Amino acid sequence: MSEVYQVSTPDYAGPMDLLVFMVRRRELDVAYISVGAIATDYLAWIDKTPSLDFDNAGDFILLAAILLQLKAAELLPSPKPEQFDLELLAGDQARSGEEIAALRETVMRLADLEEQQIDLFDGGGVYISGLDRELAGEMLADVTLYDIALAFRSLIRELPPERTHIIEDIPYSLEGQMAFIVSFFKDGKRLAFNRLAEALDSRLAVIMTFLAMLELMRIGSIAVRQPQPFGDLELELLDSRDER
Amino acid sequence: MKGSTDIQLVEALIFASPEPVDLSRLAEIIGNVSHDDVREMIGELNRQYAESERSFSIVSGGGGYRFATQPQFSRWVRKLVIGSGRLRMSRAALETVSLIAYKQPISRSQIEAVRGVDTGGVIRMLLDRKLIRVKGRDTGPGRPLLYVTTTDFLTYFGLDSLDDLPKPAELVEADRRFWSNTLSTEDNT
Amino acid sequence: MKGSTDIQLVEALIFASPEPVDLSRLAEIIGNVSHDDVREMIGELNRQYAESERSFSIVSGGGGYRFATQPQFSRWVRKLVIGSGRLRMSRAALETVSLIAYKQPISRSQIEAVRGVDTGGVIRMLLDRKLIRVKGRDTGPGRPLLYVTTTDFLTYFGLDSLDDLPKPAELVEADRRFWSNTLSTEDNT
Repeated sequence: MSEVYQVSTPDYAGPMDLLVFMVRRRELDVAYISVGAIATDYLAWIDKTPSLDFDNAGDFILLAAILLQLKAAELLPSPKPEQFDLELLAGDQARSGEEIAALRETVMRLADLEEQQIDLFDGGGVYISGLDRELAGEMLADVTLYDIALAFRSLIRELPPERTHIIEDIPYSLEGQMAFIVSFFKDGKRLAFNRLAEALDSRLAVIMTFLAMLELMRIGSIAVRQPQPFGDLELELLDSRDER
Repeated sequence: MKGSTDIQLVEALIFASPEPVDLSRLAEIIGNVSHDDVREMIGELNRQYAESERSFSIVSGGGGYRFATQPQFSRWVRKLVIGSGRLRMSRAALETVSLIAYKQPISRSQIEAVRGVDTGGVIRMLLDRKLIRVKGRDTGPGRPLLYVTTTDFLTYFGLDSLDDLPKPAELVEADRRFWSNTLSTEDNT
Repeated sequence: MKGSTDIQLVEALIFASPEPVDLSRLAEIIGNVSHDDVREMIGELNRQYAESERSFSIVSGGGGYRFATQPQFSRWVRKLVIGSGRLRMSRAALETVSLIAYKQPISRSQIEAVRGVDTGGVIRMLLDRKLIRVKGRDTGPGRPLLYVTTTDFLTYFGLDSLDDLPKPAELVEADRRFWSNTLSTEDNT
């Protein structure tokens, strides 16, 4: 039985993996978390722990590394502005300087208010005696469109996928692809099939072009060689007019 | 002083917890107290509440301790909770209304085919609250009633028309992009 | 005795309500009391809590009154309710929600035009925490979803209304015009 290390910082207390999860979800700002302090605490904890569990230690090091990576990413200058580009608001939407100031003030005001409110916790699960369970405990207050959309999505996700066959029109014809191949010979008499394939953007196009190649072989317009086993195919244009 | 802080802590923890908290969790968070100590502190808190005629007390239930209002106030509390004007729904009602919103017109058996449970009660409740209404019958066997959402439904959610319902993908697609950007190391864990 | 019951009732109602309750709602449910009476009873309750060293008190915000734990217990309470949305917001989230509060209703692309970064994940987080909600769609091209702040937003920041935040410039402008009009008519009389 090994004990899992619990992180304890002013902003977060709990298991390390949850901390990393929350930082990733941006519920917690990594800027507030000192990875150094966590590492120091962890080493102190290891010293006090009689036997080291290598699995847990490995997990911790991985999580600490991820945390460090996330923090480093946060600290590095970003190619895109991480904060309000207020000038953009001014230019793009022709807003006044007054509005920019007000917006900046809103951010500061909310940050202050959050600081005041962050340590106040509401009553979580007060039981209302004499009220039926449905109303007291199991009701979701203030249902929003988001709740409805998510509920629908999770219901639908649990269903087996509908079996449908979609019949698509094939945008290629044998004649078309034959002409396509012939058009490649304008620079010379030889052509690697790979060069043709590079110009094709779907599996279907490759298949149709291959069939067109076989057809051109059949009518004697081209010859196809494969110099090496599994190697590229080489197409050669035959002068059909001469033969006729 | 230390004792007073611990008892306040027990009170704060039980108060703030969204679910009933059991003795071991309380003892673990407070530290250096036994289960009996915690139990005693809860008893002391309830004595204080009774003495000062508080309208609530700590009760056990649901696998732990939680606050409950005294039964004599339930009449008024009910008025407050029910008539708040904000939409409250059970999970079952939410699922049913979401199916009707996105798949309307839909019959009860079609809803039940997805949810896998009887939805009669929930549909009646949604009809009562005028969030859904009956709109004709299906042409299929048994000609079941078909349900659609109402104008009240649109009004409540501030929608002009059903076309404005957010597509689940619109809300979630953004999320997926976010996860794949930030969580490229996810595979390792 | 009647007085004692009323004050208990105020306590029970605020205690049981999952969201802040305003004075008029309290007065309405109790009946035969003025807003001032209720305000006074709340003051009296808070005096009692302070005297008996309760770990919580009644605070205002979100357009009403609610119970909240005293800040000095937050270290322990946070351990218990970790992950339930009482963590400081990231800078990105704070900026996004400020912009929504300020310019609502606003679409995601409008937000991104100002913030200059992908905000999908942040918006999802704000929706999850119910600090914002979808309210219809824009009439412009692509008909994007529009977001507004919620009552939970007010509660989270301890605001009573959006009026407590700086107003958009157009409103400020309109205000000024209104006042200068009123003032000039006063001058005439």
